[in-house]
Amino acid sequence: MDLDFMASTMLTLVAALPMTLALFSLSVVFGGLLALLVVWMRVGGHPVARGFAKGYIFVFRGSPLLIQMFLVFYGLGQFGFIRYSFLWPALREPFVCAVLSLSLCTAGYTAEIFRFGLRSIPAREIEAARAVGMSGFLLTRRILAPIAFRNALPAYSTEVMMMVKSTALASLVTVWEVTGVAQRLIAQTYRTMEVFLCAAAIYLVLNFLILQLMALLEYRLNPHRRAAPLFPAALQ
Amino acid sequence: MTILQTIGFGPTGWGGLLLVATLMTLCVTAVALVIGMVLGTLVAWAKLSGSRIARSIGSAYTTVFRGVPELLIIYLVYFGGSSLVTAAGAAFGYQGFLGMPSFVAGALAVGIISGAYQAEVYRGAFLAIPRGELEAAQAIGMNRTLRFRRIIAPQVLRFAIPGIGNVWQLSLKDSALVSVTGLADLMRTSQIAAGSTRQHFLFFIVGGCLYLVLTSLSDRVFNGAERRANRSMPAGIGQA
Amino acid sequence: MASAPPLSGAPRLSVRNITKSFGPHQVLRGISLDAQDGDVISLLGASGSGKSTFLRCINMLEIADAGEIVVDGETIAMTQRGGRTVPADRRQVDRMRSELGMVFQSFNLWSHMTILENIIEGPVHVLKRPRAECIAEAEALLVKVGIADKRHAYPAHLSGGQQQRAAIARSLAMKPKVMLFDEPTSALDPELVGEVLRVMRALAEEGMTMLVVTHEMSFARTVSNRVIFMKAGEIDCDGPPDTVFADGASPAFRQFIGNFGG
Amino acid sequence: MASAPPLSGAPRLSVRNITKSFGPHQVLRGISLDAQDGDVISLLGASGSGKSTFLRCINMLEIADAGEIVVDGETIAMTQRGGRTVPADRRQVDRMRSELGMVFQSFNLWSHMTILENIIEGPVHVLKRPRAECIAEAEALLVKVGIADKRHAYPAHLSGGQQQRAAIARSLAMKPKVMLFDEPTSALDPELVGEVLRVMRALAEEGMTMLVVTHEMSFARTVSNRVIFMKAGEIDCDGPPDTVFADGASPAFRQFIGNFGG
Amino acid sequence: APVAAAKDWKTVTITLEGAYAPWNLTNPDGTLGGFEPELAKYLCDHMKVECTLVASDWDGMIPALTAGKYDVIMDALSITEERKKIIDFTIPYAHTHAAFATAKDSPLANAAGTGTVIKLDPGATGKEIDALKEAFAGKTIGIQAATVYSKFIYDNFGSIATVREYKTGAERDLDLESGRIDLVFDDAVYLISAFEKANGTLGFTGPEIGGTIFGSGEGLGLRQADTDLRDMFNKAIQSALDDGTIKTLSMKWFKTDVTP
Ligand SMILES: Nc1ncnc2c1ncn2[C@@H]1O[C@H](COP(=O)(O)OP(=O)(O)OP(=O)(O)O)[C@@H](O)[C@H]1O
Ligand SMILES: Nc1ncnc2c1ncn2[C@@H]1O[C@H](COP(=O)(O)OP(=O)(O)OP(=O)(O)O)[C@@H](O)[C@H]1O
Ligand SMILES: [Mg+2]
Ligand SMILES: [Mg+2]
Repeated sequence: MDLDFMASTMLTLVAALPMTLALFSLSVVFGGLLALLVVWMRVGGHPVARGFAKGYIFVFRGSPLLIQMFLVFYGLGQFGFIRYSFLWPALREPFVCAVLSLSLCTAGYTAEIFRFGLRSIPAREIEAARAVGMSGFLLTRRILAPIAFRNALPAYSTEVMMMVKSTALASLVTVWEVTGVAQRLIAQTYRTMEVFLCAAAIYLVLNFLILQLMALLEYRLNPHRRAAPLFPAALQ
Repeated sequence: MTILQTIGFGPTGWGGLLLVATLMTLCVTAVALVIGMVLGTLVAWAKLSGSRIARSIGSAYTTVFRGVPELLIIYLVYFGGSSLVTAAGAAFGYQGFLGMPSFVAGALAVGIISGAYQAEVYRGAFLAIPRGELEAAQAIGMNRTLRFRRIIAPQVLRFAIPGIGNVWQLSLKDSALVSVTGLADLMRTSQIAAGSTRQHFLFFIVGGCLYLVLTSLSDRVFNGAERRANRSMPAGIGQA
Repeated sequence: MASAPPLSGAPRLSVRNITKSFGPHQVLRGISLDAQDGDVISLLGASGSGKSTFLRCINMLEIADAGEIVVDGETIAMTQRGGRTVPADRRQVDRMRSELGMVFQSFNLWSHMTILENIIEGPVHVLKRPRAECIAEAEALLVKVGIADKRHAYPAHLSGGQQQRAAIARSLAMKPKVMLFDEPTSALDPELVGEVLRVMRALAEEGMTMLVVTHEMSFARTVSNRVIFMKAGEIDCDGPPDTVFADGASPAFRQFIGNFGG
Repeated sequence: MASAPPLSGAPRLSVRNITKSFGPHQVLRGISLDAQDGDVISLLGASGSGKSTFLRCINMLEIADAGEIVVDGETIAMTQRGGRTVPADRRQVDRMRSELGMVFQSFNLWSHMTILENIIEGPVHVLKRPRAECIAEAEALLVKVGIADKRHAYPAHLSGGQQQRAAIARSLAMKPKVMLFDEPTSALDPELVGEVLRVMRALAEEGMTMLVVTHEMSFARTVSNRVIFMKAGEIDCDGPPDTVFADGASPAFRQFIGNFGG
Repeated sequence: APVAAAKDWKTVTITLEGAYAPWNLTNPDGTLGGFEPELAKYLCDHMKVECTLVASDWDGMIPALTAGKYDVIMDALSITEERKKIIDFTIPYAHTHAAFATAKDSPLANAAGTGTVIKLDPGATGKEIDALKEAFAGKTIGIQAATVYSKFIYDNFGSIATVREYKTGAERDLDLESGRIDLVFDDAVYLISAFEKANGTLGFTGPEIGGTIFGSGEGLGLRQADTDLRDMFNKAIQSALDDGTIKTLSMKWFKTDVTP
């Protein structure tokens, strides 16, 4: 193995890391917010909203991100009315489109994950909350959301790791993040395995860190599920 | 040529190829799901076991195979696996490339990845079983296998069905990457058709719709299974 | 905790002709009840006779198929939607529920909160009272029910009796006008039963209205001023304990208590 | 259900000097107990005194920190692994458990099975007896505890008392030699309490050994032949009911029962 | 791979993408067509070996070649020094010019030199290029990533225009149509076929650029160990050049002569 080549490859790839991180963090934030909206419509009482949310989840969870991104970036540009609308200055930008389609896609998945989280709340604990007069937003904020989030956390950390890898598709729309740069290097040098191993190492480290953070969060949020009691005499 | 001709089944239509590719995607994903179930169960069991070594192996597995881009894993399985097979062939005097069949390599690679995701699903589902019910099983003297078979597995399955549905979706799309092994799956066939006819939008939309057809079929299966599995539970929020 | 009396002597809580079925199985067959301030009503009945379901219907955790619930002279408005009876005004139900305390048969503590957090949850977030004040009151309640040392423990780490007492404290912290107790002493030892009954008697003296599902005949006899015996979803006998426990009561009730004490 | 007596008059169940802590909190401080065939031992004690924990230690759902458990003269072998005490032979524990029945304070029915399935699960799969035979026996047990009509219902759709009776039936279906009951009548009405106590008395007459955590003093007095009163993780008094309930018992016990009946 | 010189080549597996019209493409019935498959048939007949053409994904092509799954890549590979470190190339069987293209109604259309051909050597620039720099200042130029053209564009236009790199030419052309970019720079034969699709709304602007500046053309890629196979192909290609086959195929598929 050619160490010099690996080192220079690594440097080139790391230079693209900020782009990957920017895509990732923006789409996790926007995707998360969008998912909250979608899940709210999905479990809420309104039939039209529920139908819309079902359709949204179906389309964005069911089709490949590659196709979604292609259609968002290249497809929207085909329509004159979009090209002449006030949105075009934003949609013209590849980065905006990449974040947009990553967020749209992850929102579909995340909405499903949050819904499973809601589903696994023990019915008895919801009843207890209703019995003290909670409902609507208060019930959601104090009981449903905290429990659902705890339940959803393992699946959500998986989704977040997926997001890191999904950013790789952004090179399709000329946003050159780590994988795109790696593929470009391969096309120049034809050294597929070496370049991909470097890229994989970067993703692995990134995802490992994310996983540790998520595990820490999970541990912090779940003292009640741990075997040992957390109330030493010192607390009293 | 009209759109219908282009995507239809006539001599100038891509319908036939797309249909075969859809079936290919379905097959790769289904085989991968089964491989992933076996691996996922083992890894989940390792991660939940008392042995520290087993736990670390399990964590390493889920971290690596969820953390590394899927494409690389497919490369490694396909080319790494092929080198092994070729080397074995050479040992028996066969000259030249033997390799793993593309389908086997693709399904195996996607299955290994799917196993990492399924392991997490099963682990979560196991943790959702009320402790008391496990204790009750212990208390009547069920041994570990029996407990697993009669109490844990049915309940894990019940809690895991939505998660498995999710993994199925992921695998469906991961299977798009196996085209590097030369397999003509749905994604690659759409791209070939788009590249050959220069009708990118048409074929991307058709490809996307075929994925949605697969999704809606599988959703139906998983929703049915979920409803069956949950009939013993009080209704909660957000039920399908 | 004595609160303003309801308008013009209307009963604090009034339930009219409630029915409820689960599938083909009719659990409640038309139950009516009026409770005035300071009433302590014992609800007796065989297992499966619909006592828990009745309490759950009162604060609308189950929606009754028919019938009316009136709190402080205010009828809970119901409406038909999609072929099902549902409350017309969600806010009215919330307000009503925050005035009705409920102690569940299976406790239903929030598993992700400590005992103290369980108790202050309602006062702080539903009644929007200052947190410090609520904590002080919660601590006092915890002392009263004898689990002050468990204030920072999670429900999963408590014994059955400790959970039950936490559940009682959680309801009392809301300072409700009416309390619905579903077997509040089932997991308690006699000493604690005595303790809890003493607390309940004190509440009754302060004028709180209580509806208590119980299997403690001594409670029914000595603390409550009215005993209702349910049988197969109907009220079989209803009256002051002296009358009901006297030989004049229904044969079913005599059989029910006949076995008391094995 | 009378089973072969253990070797040479050794006690059916013998517990020696069990201790158990949760974190800093020592729950059991050295408890010993011998139970012969046909012994019915009532375990009394305040809430949180460690009764449930003691039962759970006996069939090893909690692993005691120290001490020995002997069933039919056979000591459960323990060993140290990774700094923790664990059973040396899992199969021995499983075998022992299938001979000890347990009724949990919180029932712990399997939520994915109907009541009938819950009951035949052990006999069919652990004892490997013919299914048809087990179903017939289970039906008989269901009639005995009065919930035959619920045989095809799931636990989530039962009332508290119905769940408790299902849990009792599930344990009895295993025909254990020793039964550990954790408050088996807490959710039952007096009529059913009487019913269940009658069942237990019959079992006692057939020679079954029983350890019953209970708050029913009448049970302790009339059915059991021995009463143990636990206090803060230790045995405070121990003896036949007449002696223990007599004035001679410890002051703590007198205080404990003093409040009985409010 | 341990396959080596000792082998006498009776069968050869050639891989191509099958989605790069008109170089190579897939017909709706699944068969392969285009310039390269037809040339491959000639070459194999000439060498008297049996060839199998297999379509495969570009991403896996190089590792599959080195692992021994295929023997030859025929996918419009440009011959460069960098790539020669990993695989071997035959002599070129095509050599195309490069050119800028833009919308016909764009103010950039018909820049100086449109319709002419200039030849440049590596590192060289000319007054024609300077004229283009002036005309294209401040515009956005789309190129396909990792092609031989990207260095040329970055060197000459990187400082005065915005360069945007696309994974494939097709996507870039869509963006030219939607107006996200003003110009594209690519292989002239490729562009001619793209113009066909665009219903005549696109056209060349500025001169076509030839010469050795973009390397020595497109060749077949092989494993470095298979020198005998390379020599066989070299002879066959030479013969195809000599007897005019390449020119004929080129006119058929590209409507222009790409003979190196
Ligand atoms: N898993 C656990 N973690 C920490 N503490 C525990 C745990 N289980 C029980 N405890 C504590 O151990 C003590 C004894 O509990 P146990 O359940 O044995 O009481 P008990 O005598 O059965 O009481 P009750 O009559 O209320 O059921 C209690 O103070 C309880 O808080
Ligand atoms: N969600 C439900 N679905 C179907 N049946 C139910 C449901 N909840 C209760 N039931 C049935 O309704 C009847 C009354 O139940 P309920 O819980 O009101 O009884 P209870 O009087 O409280 O009994 P207990 O004293 O045992 O708690 C029971 O026969 C029970 O099986
Ligand atoms: Mg009840
Ligand atoms: Mg207990």
